[in-house]
Amino acid sequence: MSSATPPTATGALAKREARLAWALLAPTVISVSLVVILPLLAIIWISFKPFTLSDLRPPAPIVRESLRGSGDDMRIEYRLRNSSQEIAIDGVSFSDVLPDGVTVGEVTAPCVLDGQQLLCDFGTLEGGQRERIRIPITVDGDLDAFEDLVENSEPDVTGSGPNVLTNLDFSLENFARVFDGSEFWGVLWVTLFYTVFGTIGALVMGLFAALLLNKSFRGQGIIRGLYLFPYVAPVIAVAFTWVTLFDPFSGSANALLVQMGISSEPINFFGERPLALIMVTVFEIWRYFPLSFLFILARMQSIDSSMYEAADMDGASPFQKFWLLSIPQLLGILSVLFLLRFIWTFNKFDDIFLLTGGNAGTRTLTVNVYEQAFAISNIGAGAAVAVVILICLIAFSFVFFRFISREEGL
Amino acid sequence: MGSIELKAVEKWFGSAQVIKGIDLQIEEGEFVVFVGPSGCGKSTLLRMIGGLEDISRGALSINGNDVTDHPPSKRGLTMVFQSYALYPHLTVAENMGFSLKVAGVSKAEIAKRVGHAAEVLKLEPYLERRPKDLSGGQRQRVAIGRSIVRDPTAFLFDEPLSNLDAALRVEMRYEIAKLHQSLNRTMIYVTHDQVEAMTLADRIVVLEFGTIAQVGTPRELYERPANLFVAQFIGSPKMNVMPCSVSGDRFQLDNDGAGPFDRTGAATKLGIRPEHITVVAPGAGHSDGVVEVVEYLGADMFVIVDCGTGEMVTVRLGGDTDLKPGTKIGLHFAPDKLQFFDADGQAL
Amino acid sequence: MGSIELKAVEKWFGSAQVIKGIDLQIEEGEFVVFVGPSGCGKSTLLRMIGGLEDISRGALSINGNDVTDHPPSKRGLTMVFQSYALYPHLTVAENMGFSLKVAGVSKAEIAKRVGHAAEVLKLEPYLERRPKDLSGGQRQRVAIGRSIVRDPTAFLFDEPLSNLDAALRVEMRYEIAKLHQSLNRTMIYVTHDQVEAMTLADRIVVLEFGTIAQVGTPRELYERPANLFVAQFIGSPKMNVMPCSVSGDRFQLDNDGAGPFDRTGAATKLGIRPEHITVVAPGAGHSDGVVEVVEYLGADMFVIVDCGTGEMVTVRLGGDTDLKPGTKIGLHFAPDKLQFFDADGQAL
Amino acid sequence: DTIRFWTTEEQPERLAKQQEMADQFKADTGTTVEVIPVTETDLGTRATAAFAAGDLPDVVYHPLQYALPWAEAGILDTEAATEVIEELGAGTFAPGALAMAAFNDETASVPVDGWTQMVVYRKDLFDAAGLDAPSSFANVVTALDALHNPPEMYGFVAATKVDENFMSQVLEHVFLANGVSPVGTDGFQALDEAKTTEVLHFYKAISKASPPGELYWKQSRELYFDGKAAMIIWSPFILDELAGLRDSAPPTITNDPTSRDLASKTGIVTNFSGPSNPDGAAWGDVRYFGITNDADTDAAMEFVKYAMDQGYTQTLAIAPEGKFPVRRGTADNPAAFSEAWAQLPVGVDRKAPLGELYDQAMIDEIVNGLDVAQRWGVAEGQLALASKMINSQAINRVVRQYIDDEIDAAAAVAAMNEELAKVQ
Amino acid sequence: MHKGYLTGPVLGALWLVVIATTAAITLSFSTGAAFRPQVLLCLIWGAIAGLVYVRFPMRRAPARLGISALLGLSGLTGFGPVLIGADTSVQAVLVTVVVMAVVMHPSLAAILKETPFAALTRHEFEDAVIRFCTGFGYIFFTAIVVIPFYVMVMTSLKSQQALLQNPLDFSVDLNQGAALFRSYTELFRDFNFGTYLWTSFFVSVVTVAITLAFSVPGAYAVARFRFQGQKAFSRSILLIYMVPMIVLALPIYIAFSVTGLRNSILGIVMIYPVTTIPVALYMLQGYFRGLPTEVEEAGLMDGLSRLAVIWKITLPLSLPALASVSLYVFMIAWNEFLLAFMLLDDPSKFTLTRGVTMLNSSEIPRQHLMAGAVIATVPIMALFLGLERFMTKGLTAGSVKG
Ligand SMILES: Nc1ncnc2c1ncn2[C@@H]1O[C@H](COP(=O)(O)OP(=O)(O)OP(=O)(O)O)[C@@H](O)[C@H]1O
Ligand SMILES: Nc1ncnc2c1ncn2[C@@H]1O[C@H](COP(=O)(O)OP(=O)(O)OP(=O)(O)O)[C@@H](O)[C@H]1O
Ligand SMILES: [Mg+2]
Ligand SMILES: [Mg+2]
Repeated sequence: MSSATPPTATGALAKREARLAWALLAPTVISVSLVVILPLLAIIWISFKPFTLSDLRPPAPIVRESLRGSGDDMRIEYRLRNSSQEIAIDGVSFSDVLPDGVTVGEVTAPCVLDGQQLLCDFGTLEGGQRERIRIPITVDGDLDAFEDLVENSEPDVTGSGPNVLTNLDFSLENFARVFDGSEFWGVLWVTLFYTVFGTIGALVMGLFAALLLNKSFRGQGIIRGLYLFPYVAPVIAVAFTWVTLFDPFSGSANALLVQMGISSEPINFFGERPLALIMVTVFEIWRYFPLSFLFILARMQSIDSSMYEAADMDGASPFQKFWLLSIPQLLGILSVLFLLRFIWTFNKFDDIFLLTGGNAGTRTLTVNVYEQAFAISNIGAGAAVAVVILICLIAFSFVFFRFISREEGL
Repeated sequence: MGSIELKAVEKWFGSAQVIKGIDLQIEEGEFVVFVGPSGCGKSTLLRMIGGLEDISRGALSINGNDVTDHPPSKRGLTMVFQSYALYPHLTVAENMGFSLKVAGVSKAEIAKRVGHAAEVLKLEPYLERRPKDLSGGQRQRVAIGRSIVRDPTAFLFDEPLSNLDAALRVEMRYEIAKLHQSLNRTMIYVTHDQVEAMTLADRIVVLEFGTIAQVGTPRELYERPANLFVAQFIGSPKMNVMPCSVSGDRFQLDNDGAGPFDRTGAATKLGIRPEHITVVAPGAGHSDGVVEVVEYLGADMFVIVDCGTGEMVTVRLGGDTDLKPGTKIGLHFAPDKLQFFDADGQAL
Repeated sequence: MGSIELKAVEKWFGSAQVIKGIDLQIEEGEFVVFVGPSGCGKSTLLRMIGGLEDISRGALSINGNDVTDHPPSKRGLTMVFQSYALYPHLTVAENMGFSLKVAGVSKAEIAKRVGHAAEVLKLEPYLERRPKDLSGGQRQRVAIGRSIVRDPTAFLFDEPLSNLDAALRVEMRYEIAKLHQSLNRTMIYVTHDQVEAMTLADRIVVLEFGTIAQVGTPRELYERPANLFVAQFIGSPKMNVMPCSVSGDRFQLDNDGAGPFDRTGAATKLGIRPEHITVVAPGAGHSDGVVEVVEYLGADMFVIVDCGTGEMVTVRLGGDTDLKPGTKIGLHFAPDKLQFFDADGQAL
Repeated sequence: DTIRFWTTEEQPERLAKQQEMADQFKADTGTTVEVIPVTETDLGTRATAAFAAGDLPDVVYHPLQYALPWAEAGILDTEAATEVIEELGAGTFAPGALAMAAFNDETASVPVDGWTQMVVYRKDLFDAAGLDAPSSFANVVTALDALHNPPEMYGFVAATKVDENFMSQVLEHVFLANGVSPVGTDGFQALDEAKTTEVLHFYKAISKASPPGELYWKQSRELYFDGKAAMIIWSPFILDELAGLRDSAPPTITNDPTSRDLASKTGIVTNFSGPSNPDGAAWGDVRYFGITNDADTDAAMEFVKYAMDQGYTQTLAIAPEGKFPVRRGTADNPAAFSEAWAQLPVGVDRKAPLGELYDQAMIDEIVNGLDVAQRWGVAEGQLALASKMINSQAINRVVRQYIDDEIDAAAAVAAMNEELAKVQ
Repeated sequence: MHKGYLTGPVLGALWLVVIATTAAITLSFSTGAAFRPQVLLCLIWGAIAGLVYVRFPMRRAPARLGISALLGLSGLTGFGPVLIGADTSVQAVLVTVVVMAVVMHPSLAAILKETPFAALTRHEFEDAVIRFCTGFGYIFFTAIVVIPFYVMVMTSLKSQQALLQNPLDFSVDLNQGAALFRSYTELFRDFNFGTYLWTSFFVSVVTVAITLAFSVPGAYAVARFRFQGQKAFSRSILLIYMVPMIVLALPIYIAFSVTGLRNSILGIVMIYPVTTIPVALYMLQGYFRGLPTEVEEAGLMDGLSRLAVIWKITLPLSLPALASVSLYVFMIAWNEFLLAFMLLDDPSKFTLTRGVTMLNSSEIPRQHLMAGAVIATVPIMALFLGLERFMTKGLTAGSVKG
């Protein structure tokens, strides 16, 4: 009758499907790996290198050619410079073809003249070293035209210095720097505070808002739309609005607090420790509660209403229904949301950057990447922080996928 | 303990009237089934009794007390839903004990009553499972168990079996019947399945667009339908209905068929059930027709006959026959089983 | 034109074997119905024929050509889905003409063939509507129309009627039967509804866990089931089965009931259909029992009897009876209708 | 030809004026100048990034602090700058400004203009309370005691926002006033503990008399304009808006945003002294035109020459109150530009010459500040190192810790010395 | 607690605090005058009102109306729930009085409906509390959402100086006509906002187009085809979705610097889609999975190839989803700030968000900054309100993206 083992060959249909699938996926796979995978590898690479912003341009010899003097004392001047003040460049030389109609005087070492072809060889150029080559000449004909001719012809330069980005020198210096002292742990603590409270706050607020809107009434759509505004508006707009609103000297919030007698003098919400951290967390909650609200509402509306009717028949009171029925039902979505939001809040950069620039005790890991890489121009250190973030992230994702495969969906 | 009375009960959804003034008296211990086509208001009526829908007009009393304005929890009724409506995050035992828990009953007492109900419904092995780990029939049993635990005045069932497959449905039907025998509590049961209605009910309430078309025992409804609606609604295959006219003591069909007429009134429709027709030689019966389709169903055979009266006439023959489509035959109607209806559809 | 042959066809989903080597020869113009319990592989088999699933092993030929590796579009078959699967963004006419348009048929020709199909199916008034503006029955008609228009080698139907309500289902069933008569094309029809299978099929294929339990005409299956599975699967209420033993030319039931045995082999189960049992005085029949439940269904009466053999025995009585639960009665089995099965469930 | 010109003067009015000059330059030479505004705080990063990408503009208008670091990093073409200065005549430039940008016998960039930081105070209140002008640590502290009365009146508005240049400037100012410098002729030189402690005490005193939070130029000005601060440290750029000439930064002390009231109540001090340095000092800043190494050198030089010569008055007119000429005149007329400058009207929405707004004595005080203007490292020839120290913001951070009472004075001095020693 | 005569006053007192605070804030923000809720008096007044409302049920309206009216009028005396500043205009005072009375009556009546004076059942008690929380919730959420946007818009219409004088006074003088929008005209005239608007729009639209072109085939393949690595693939989509932008921005910055793509619109247009493709892929595959396979199989049976099925059947059916995804992607691109900030230097190439950052960084008056914020917000809000259905669906389907 039939054999007991599954066939190993793939069916014609399956083969066709797989082939088409890869064809359809290819553009995405290629582009995403180019812009996501490759950079991630790059950042790991860089994190092990002493690499600053200025190293982006490897040291190179720079030659400038100009016509100097007048009358008898005419000369072509080549000024050669090492673009770096520290690093030496090997094998530096340049060559140039002198224009026709010029009579060349004496050429000194390290240059030699071969017909109209000038070749100067400098060997190694030390950091900050400059050379000036003067070629005395006499010119017949139009001087201006000749000047143009001289200055518009570029000499060919050879010689290159070591490129920090591509060589194979690695060091742990960046990581040492990142983990150095109390600063890192401070940043980590701020990140965790921000992430944990931002996430929980947004969930709780979202839950409350969802409870409010989990009934149908006229205008429900409008209110729902309204409550989504904080999330939909550009972060730049709302962040600056908050900064304006809470400005200690001319912000309306402070004026209101003073007027209502809650505070006797203006409070610098975004400028004081630990208030600033609390405020950026509040901002995070404010901006992202709509999202949790949307998801929780969707889940609530998918709960079978007859379950609540059964509870009505069973005599459960409203609070009992909430605690004993709704909350357990929402636990799944809440935990998935928690995990996802946790990761996203952990990754958040824009908000804090715009609100406080990472000052007043609000520097999170992501802001630290920016600070290290750009404010201090130490890309290597920035990359090291980024690698720390990636490691955290891998840990989170691991938890996430273990969880989500159990919680299925979303 | 357990009598329910509806007085001129109405239900309006906005300006749409869904229940149009229903009076009904349900006796203690009675098993009443609401049937009717989809959308006729069965569920709405049941939910109004249960307190899940407001009663727009009229009054409801249970055991003689007016409970029209009481919330569901105060009416002492329980309800079993079509979708089971179990609490998915609670175990079977917790599901069944939920109503006691919210009422603050002691743990020991809850365990005792849940244990008892589980025994009745043979649910003991599953008490620690979650609903999602149960089969459909088991879930429905848990839902019933949840009701039993509360020891209610009356049970309300809203199409409890329609999510189950055929075999299970039959089985659960027996169980509900036995439950009614043993508990002897009032039960109100909504279904659109005739077989359930016929086999379970002490009395059937046939609803038609929010009004009661007929109330009676299954046999009354089958044998003496009060109107065309009930006649056609009850019975499967449904009653054959042919237009007819009456002259004196004879009725006359559109296709020249005729027979004796022993009622009073102006009959415009004649009804005869498929099993009350026998096949005879052409011209020898009340009507002639041509066989359209012969359906073999094992135990029975349905012959669909075109008598030229518009609708097909279905004849049920026990066992074998050698009729072929296209054969011309005569149909004889059992005279004492003929039903006549007037222009308003009322039985004569 | 229209013969289909399956040779040792198997289907594996990963390491799970769903179709376990099926051989089947379907003749031109035949109406074949696949029935079987849920999950037995009916749909999978149909989809393999249609080309929507790979055939893991074995071969499929249509009109003698091996099409095992052909994509659906090259097999010349059409399929009607349970969910209708109409294109929601196209009108009825466009839905029906879609396959022709894809094949590059001229507009005039499309219009002609769509018009013809619409006429056959009485869909003319709806040609410009979208599927969402149609009733369920109309949608299913459009789906069938879409198939007709292509004039296919064979029609495949996957439970086409199970989303319709009971009355409509009966109606559409007649239409499909008539369609088969008039088109005279091969049709393969999957259903889990016995009535559909019995009434429509030339031949029924009963599937059991990916294998064929029996192939035959409806009458063969009902009257001479090849095994216990088919015996119990076909017929409603289902065949009563009782454990029995054989000694010489008599069979012996567990409860002392006994009777003559005229087959050869070691029967361990006796089967008798409810309509082949008559009620007699206690001791006068093949077995005695106590009435458990009496179900009145109008035309029939089902008496559920506890004979002490484990399962209840259902007896179908025509018309009236005055049996009460608790009465002790005797049951007489029509001797020529008895079925016997051996320990493997094979009929003797 | 097109050259690109980065400028930190990015307010629209000022941009417009620069564009105007660029247009004239184009009319004269045919070279188009693209004027690109760059926020001053971003200038460092942007320049480094552009250098890395080989995408530097031709000319950059930059403050002193970048001159030497950029020259060292290879961003600036010092030869070109030197050549420009020579062609314009080194003698026509203020020698101090040239000295500040001296780099290996050359000048890193071409000095354009300068200003000195000053203590701006409420002369009316000081007079009423019989206080001396806040020209020394002691005077300031005395005045704080008399006038600090929050929230109606804060004694001072000290800079406390660590990452703002403004804090570096104010701190350097205060350190200089007491004669403290982190650099000596041989490079890093540990801060003198005693003198530094005096500075720290003073700074804590003024920050305690300031509103809480992260403060920088913005809050200083807002509070002072609102009549809620008795003293602030600011640049002369405040002079026009103080007189109600600029609507986007109006004095709010009265209801009339155009009022010159506040101006008349204000006094200023440029030379500021601490207990260990009775002579005092002023903090000065000079701005430069840097020609970059990626530049079209000739066109860039041409443009700089133009802006420093024919266009110089216009360059200064961008904001005369904060742009004192460092090129005082031409070879022919050594005072040409100083004189022209004195006539330039200040203000944005309304205009008036400075002389109309303030008494001559005060204007003299402002202008003469430039003569005593100092910066760390200038005298010692270590400006580059000092700039790096400042740019590292180490001093700001430690001082902030100190005024937040997180560490004591000795620890603060030690911490600063440790951090500064690391800077190379 | 489960006694009407306790529940009523407690809820009444708390509710009055809520109303008084709301009224004070609203009036402060709209008139700039001084209003302040008097918490202690609120508690007392509210308790009295609550008691009256439970004591005198529906039929005895006069007592209820009386206390509410009294409560409103008390505002005039200085012993009312809201203390009104001395120099407040008469209209504002009257508005306060009327609003307090008019709002108090129906809201308190609603909260305390069906709350008897004596013992409460658990249901009655909890229902009252829930009605209180609901009222509070609506006020609270509406306030926190509306206030920032209100401040943003109003600040953009006022002059710096007026705001500095009274940061609470958001009233605008409508008589000044077009001058009201001075900040906006200046932004468009002097700050190139017209160009930024166009650049942002262009970049967003191109991003949407590229994103769809890549993600539709990809999502279909992941959703429909069984092939090796399909599961790993769906997961890695989510994973990519979780990489923080700042981490990617760093190497991208370097690469773009080296290749000269930094500071160019081309670079932006190249990089934006890559950040949105994973999102779109994730959303679309979810949608495609939800589409009935039968319709596509019917297409296959009707003689179409797979690609033709996608083009002729799946895509037309997915139009609503495509709309949602497009809107969502548009929103992401429009709101994107980090990359624009890091990659664009040159004001002639700025996107809107980058342009707004520029407004923050100098001595530009605040109303300009807020006007910039409004300009950045309005298009996306208009889109959102106009296509709320699609947008909300896009949000729910896609994303948890931050
Ligand atoms: N909440 C509601 N609002 C408006 N109309 C309603 C509502 N609930 C039910 N209806 C209408 O009331 C009528 C009766 O509904 P009901 O559910 O009671 O019918 P039913 O007899 O139970 O039907 P079914 O057999 O399909 O369950 C229907 O026409 C339905 O559309
Ligand atoms: N894609 C699949 N992957 C794995 N198993 C499958 C797949 N499709 C079907 N099966 C399994 O194959 C078996 C047969 O499925 P099939 O749908 O053919 O049953 P069926 O007889 O049509 O049932 P029903 O009457 O419920 O439609 C089932 O056990 C099902 O779980
Ligand atoms: Mg119903
Ligand atoms: Mg199937």
